[in-house]
Amino acid sequence: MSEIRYREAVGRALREEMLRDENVFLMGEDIGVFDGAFKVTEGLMDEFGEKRVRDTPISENSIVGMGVGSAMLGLRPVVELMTINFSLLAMDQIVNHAAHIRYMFGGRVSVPLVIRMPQGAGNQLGPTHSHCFEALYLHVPGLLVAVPSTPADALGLLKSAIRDDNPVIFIEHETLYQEKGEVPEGEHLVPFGKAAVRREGTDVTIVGISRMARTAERAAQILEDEHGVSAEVIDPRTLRPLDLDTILTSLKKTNHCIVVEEGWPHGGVGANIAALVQEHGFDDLDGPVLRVTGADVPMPYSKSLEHLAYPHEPQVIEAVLASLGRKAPA
Amino acid sequence: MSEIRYREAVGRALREEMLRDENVFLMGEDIGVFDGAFKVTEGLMDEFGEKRVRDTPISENSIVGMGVGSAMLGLRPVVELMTINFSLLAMDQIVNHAAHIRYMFGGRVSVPLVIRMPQGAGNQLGPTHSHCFEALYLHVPGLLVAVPSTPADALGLLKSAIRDDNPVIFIEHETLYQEKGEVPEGEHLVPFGKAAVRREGTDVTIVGISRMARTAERAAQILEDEHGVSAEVIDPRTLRPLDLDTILTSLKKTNHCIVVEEGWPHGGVGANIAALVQEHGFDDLDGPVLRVTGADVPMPYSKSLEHLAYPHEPQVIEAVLASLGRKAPA
Amino acid sequence: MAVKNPEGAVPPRPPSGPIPDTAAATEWLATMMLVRRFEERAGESYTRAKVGGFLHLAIGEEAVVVGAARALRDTDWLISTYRSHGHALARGTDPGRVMAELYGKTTGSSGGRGGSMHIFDLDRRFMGGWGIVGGNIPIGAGFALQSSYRGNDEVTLCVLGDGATNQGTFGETLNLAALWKLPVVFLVTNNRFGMGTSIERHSAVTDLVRKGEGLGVEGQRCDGMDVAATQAAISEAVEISRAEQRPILVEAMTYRFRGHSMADPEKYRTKEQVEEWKLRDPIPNFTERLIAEGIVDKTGAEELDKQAIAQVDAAVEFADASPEPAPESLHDGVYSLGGEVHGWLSTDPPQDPAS
Amino acid sequence: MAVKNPEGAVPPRPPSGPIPDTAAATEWLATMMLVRRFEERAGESYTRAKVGGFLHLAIGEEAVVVGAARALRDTDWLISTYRSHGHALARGTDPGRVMAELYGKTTGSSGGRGGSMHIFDLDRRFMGGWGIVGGNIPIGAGFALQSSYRGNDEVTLCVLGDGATNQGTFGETLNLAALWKLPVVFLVTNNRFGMGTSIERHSAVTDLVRKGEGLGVEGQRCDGMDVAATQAAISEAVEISRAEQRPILVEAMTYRFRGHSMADPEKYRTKEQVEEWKLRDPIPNFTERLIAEGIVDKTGAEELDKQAIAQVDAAVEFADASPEPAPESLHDGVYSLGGEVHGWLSTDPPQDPAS
Ligand SMILES: Cc1ncc(C[n+]2csc(CCOP(=O)(O)OP(=O)(O)O)c2C)c(N)n1
Ligand SMILES: Cc1ncc(C[n+]2csc(CCOP(=O)(O)OP(=O)(O)O)c2C)c(N)n1
Ligand SMILES: [Mg+2]
Ligand SMILES: [Mg+2]
Repeated sequence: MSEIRYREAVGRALREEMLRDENVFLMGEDIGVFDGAFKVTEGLMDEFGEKRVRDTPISENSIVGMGVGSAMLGLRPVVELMTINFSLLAMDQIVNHAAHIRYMFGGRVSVPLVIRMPQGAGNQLGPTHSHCFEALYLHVPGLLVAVPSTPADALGLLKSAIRDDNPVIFIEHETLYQEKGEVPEGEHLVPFGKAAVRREGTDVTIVGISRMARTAERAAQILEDEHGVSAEVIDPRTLRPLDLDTILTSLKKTNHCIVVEEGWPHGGVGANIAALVQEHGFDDLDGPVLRVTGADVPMPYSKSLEHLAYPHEPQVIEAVLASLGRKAPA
Repeated sequence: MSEIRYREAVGRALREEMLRDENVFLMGEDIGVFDGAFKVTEGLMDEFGEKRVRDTPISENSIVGMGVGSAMLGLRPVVELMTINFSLLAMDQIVNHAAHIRYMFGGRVSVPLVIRMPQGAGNQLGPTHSHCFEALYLHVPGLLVAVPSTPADALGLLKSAIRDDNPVIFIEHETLYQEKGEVPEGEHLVPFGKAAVRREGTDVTIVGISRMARTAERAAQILEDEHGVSAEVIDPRTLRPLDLDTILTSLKKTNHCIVVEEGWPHGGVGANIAALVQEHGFDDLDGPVLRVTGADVPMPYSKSLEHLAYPHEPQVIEAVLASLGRKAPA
Repeated sequence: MAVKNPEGAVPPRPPSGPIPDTAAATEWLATMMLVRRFEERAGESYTRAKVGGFLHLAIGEEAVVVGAARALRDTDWLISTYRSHGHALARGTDPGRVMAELYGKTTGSSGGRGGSMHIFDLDRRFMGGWGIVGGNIPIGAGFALQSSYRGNDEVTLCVLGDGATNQGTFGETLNLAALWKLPVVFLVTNNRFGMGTSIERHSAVTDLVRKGEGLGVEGQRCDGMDVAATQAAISEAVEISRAEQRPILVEAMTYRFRGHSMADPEKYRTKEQVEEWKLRDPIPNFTERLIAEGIVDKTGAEELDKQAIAQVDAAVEFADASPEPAPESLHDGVYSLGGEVHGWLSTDPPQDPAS
Repeated sequence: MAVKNPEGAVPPRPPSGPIPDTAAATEWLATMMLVRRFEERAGESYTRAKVGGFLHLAIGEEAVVVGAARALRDTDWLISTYRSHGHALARGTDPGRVMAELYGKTTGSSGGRGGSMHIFDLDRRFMGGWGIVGGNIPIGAGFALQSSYRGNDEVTLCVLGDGATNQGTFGETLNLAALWKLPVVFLVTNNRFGMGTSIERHSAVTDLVRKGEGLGVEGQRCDGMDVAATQAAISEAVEISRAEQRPILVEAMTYRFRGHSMADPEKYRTKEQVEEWKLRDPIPNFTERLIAEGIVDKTGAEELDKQAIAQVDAAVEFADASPEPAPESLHDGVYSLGGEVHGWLSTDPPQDPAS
């Protein structure tokens, strides 16, 4: 085990896979000479050259489309989009094309493409650079969607993503890049569709999405320390496929479920999980699945408003106590 | 009352609003000389001229963007996108721009823009022309989303949409265009955020989205005729705002709720409504909110597969009987 | 709304392209006939509700279709639009499999999932069949990126319409292809209309070669009603692209004789304009020329046409007799299910969490 | 990775633009000084964590900023990118309100919701402040569409960067603007880099006037380090656009002296290149010229600079003293709440369905 940053973990996954397979290459705006807007690809152009680390013009839809085309012929492109908001420019290539090509052509060709991008608030990047769009992508059959929250998962899931024959939406979190965490020494692969139980508990199941898995963990600690509540924290790690079984198993024990996400409330990840959990675990529920979500607003720039616009520990604790029929002390 | 087709109702709304307000104008691919891909705008260029009925090149993102700009300065553009799949090309202008401008600029400017487009399967248009994307749009704060299922609602909601100061995503359904229905004679406006109870009932609440409201109505008739089940059918008509209160009121009576939609299951409209219903009506539920959704596949071309890929009456009936703890006769 | 003829006369007939050897010239004619007969029959099958959805015929444009396919090596890649039956046929895809796709059958080139707009044949390097206008442009450039990356000598021919040059991907991808020196030829099938919008009403610059040059891609125009001229122009472009590793644009001036798709009252053009262009029909004109030059005789030409009809008959028979996709196959092919993908896709049955 | 100087020498100093009357010339200089001092201070406030997010300074580009604003009438519209403090200031927005926006305060030009990238002032027709590269292009054309639709004589000036010419909207919108004859001037602030990517590495055609011409928009280049030349070129473009109702492109050749945003090690260019360009700094050069031509004297120029500093001091004071947005205001402004919008937005409290 060694401790590295999330940013380094992503970079390490890219490097290891590029060394392993020469079909793997990177494309994106300012990923080469500039080392990446968030320095994830630092040093890779020096190591692998301009053929395999390709700086692109600002042309999101076409960059992704060229990724799609080259992937159809067996290359394994990893396209970086600088921020998830910009992925909306490439939505046509991602949904109408990457996701549907395999099915539309009768299963006769695959698209082993990875699209990496960071999302999330916390750096005051405001209403065009701070959103969380995992809910838009998990909706789409044909895509796989990963939302790693630790360096080890960033490493292991990205390596799996690159080796997978399906198009993968790989969503990093901007405020996690500098976070440190333990990472196994050798080759480390994390499979898709396998949730991580971050903390075991018996009173309530908290499902945390992307960065909110970390927030949930911290909230769970406070719940134990200050409220004597034993919370189980689950990080699904991938949203497509979703490891619903691990959530349902936990629910059997706790009978209470809270989903915490940073994105918008209407039609979010939490809505999807809540719908599934009540469908498949209704008899295990002592009350409704509750959701703690980002505010239903474009992300504001102001530091104080931004702070209010996505969940922190107190909101998670409040929801847990409400679910357990207890009130937080005023 | 007179009976007109859904297609004519949309056209009438456009015409009436253009006559009422000279700031209203239309832009879109082949809406003028060609009369619209689905003939919705037939005759309008003849009547209003090329200034107010503007044929555009195939440039979805920029057409919407020009709509956004002209709306910011007080015009009331109605942009037609030929099919909802193509709206993915304009996702940046719709989400990053139209939806967020008002908030991002401190409420100092509005975007009274309507984007109209048809969605849906049934005409074998295959995997690039047949999807349902209302779930992508209802996710986004700043947008309003309408999904009319009758000629009267198409007329009344579109007129409200054009008069509204917010950007509206107005989703028509391709297979409804030739359907006929009663429409009031004079000025007819339908407000946003007010569901229609299509049929009253006491045993189960069925919420039908877009065309599925019609399917739900027919299923309800069969349920009554063949199973002695009294189903209440609710058509929310708009998904943002959503008239949850009407659904919850119905649930208080029926204690069973089914949502029927044509779109994909993961993170769909049904997931959103199911999550809300169990959150706010948990104690009224005798069992889980069930969802009947489109299949989790890109829409196949083959007629037989396409038919399987979206809900019809039997699936609705099956879900209702399952919810009521009864089985459909084999 | 009816408009006046949006352009003046049909372009004057330019000098024809060079005729290749007898076998090749005959094969070009035969292939154009096959494409024509195939599409005529597809149209009939559509009116008999054997074919559904949108059906876009390229009748009138066969010289561009065949000229393009014959400019390529087997190892080159061809990618087209929703108007692509002919491209698949000319590339060698069995007409039965193309027709079966239109019929939505399992034996279709995309297993019945794609339909007319999404024909596909990886073996013959015919790479679709794409329904989103402009969507195929970066994908085609991606094929060329693959060639450049691997250093092989393949060229990609990417077909698009005049209307598609207004899509954002056109500007983006041409710039990228030029910047990265990709071996791709953009073939603009300029039939003067995007659906019902004439080129003068959809493109500020109607000289599409110039439009490409502004983005860094050199190009040339050719007479798309003349298969020999078209084949020569595209061939030259493909070989320059291969040798010099750079993109080139070819604008083929042509015309579609039928509506945009099956339901099209064609109010956007005059009957006279269509009739004028029909005088330049690539099939009779090329037939006449081959007869004049003694390469085929009249009977020989009639025989080729009969063979085309027979091939199409067989295709229809094959399509008709082929099985519908099985209901259980609905979800097949959404994912490539390898080691990494497991867990709960929304269609997976719930597992007993106790187990 | 360090690259060699991606271009050769700094362009030779061309003949300067015409100097207007004394008052105007002095005002141009004063405004450039204000923009410079404002941005220097914004940068300091950023390092003191008073300003967050991304902060993009246009230091070095003031001649383009002021030349653009001074080419417009009050009734014209100006729309820019995320690098737009100067455009707002030159258009007359109170520096206090611009600084307060950077400080995220209620008194900010967007109420603290937009930040540095989204400055906005409808009263002065400064229409933002846009964070998505290329996103402002169709929106600007939409303003011009409004003018054309209403038949008024307003012109829209739409500012974009060299990097933005590769975005799909550039091709799409220029075509549309040309086709529909819209009164819009596209001002490409060509500072030779999109972030860390030099123009030679991001655009196949580096002559951006040619890039526009291929799309049907005529244009001209000007020396963006010379406020008089820039003002003259843009003025001319604006007046042609107004009179002839058509789009025009102006490419202003300039350079940014600072990093792309605050955190930028600038490995993509050499210190020498930056120093060379600094010799062409528009502010001292224009100052010298005005002194040489006897329009201001040295003390007068120093006085102008002092005034600029004082304005910025006041702006910082105002921003600092302004209130934070109230927590209750979080949802304000998402919707325009008129008669039509009611019902259950996700933030509405649930109503008792029994009531
Ligand atoms: C993104 C997108 N927008 C609109 C359409 C609808 N559409 C299909 S074909 C077509 C016209 C295309 O014209 P052109 O590129 O000239 O090709 P042609 O049909 O003439 O072969 C349009 C608008 C589409 N399929 N995709
Ligand atoms: C759609 C989109 N893609 C990427 C970015 C990130 N980004 C911000 S500025 C920039 C460079 C833009 O270069 P240019 O247009 O030349 O403007 P300049 O910064 O030089 O003023 C990039 C890539 C963005 N904001 N929006
Ligand atoms: Mg065409
Ligand atoms: Mg630049």
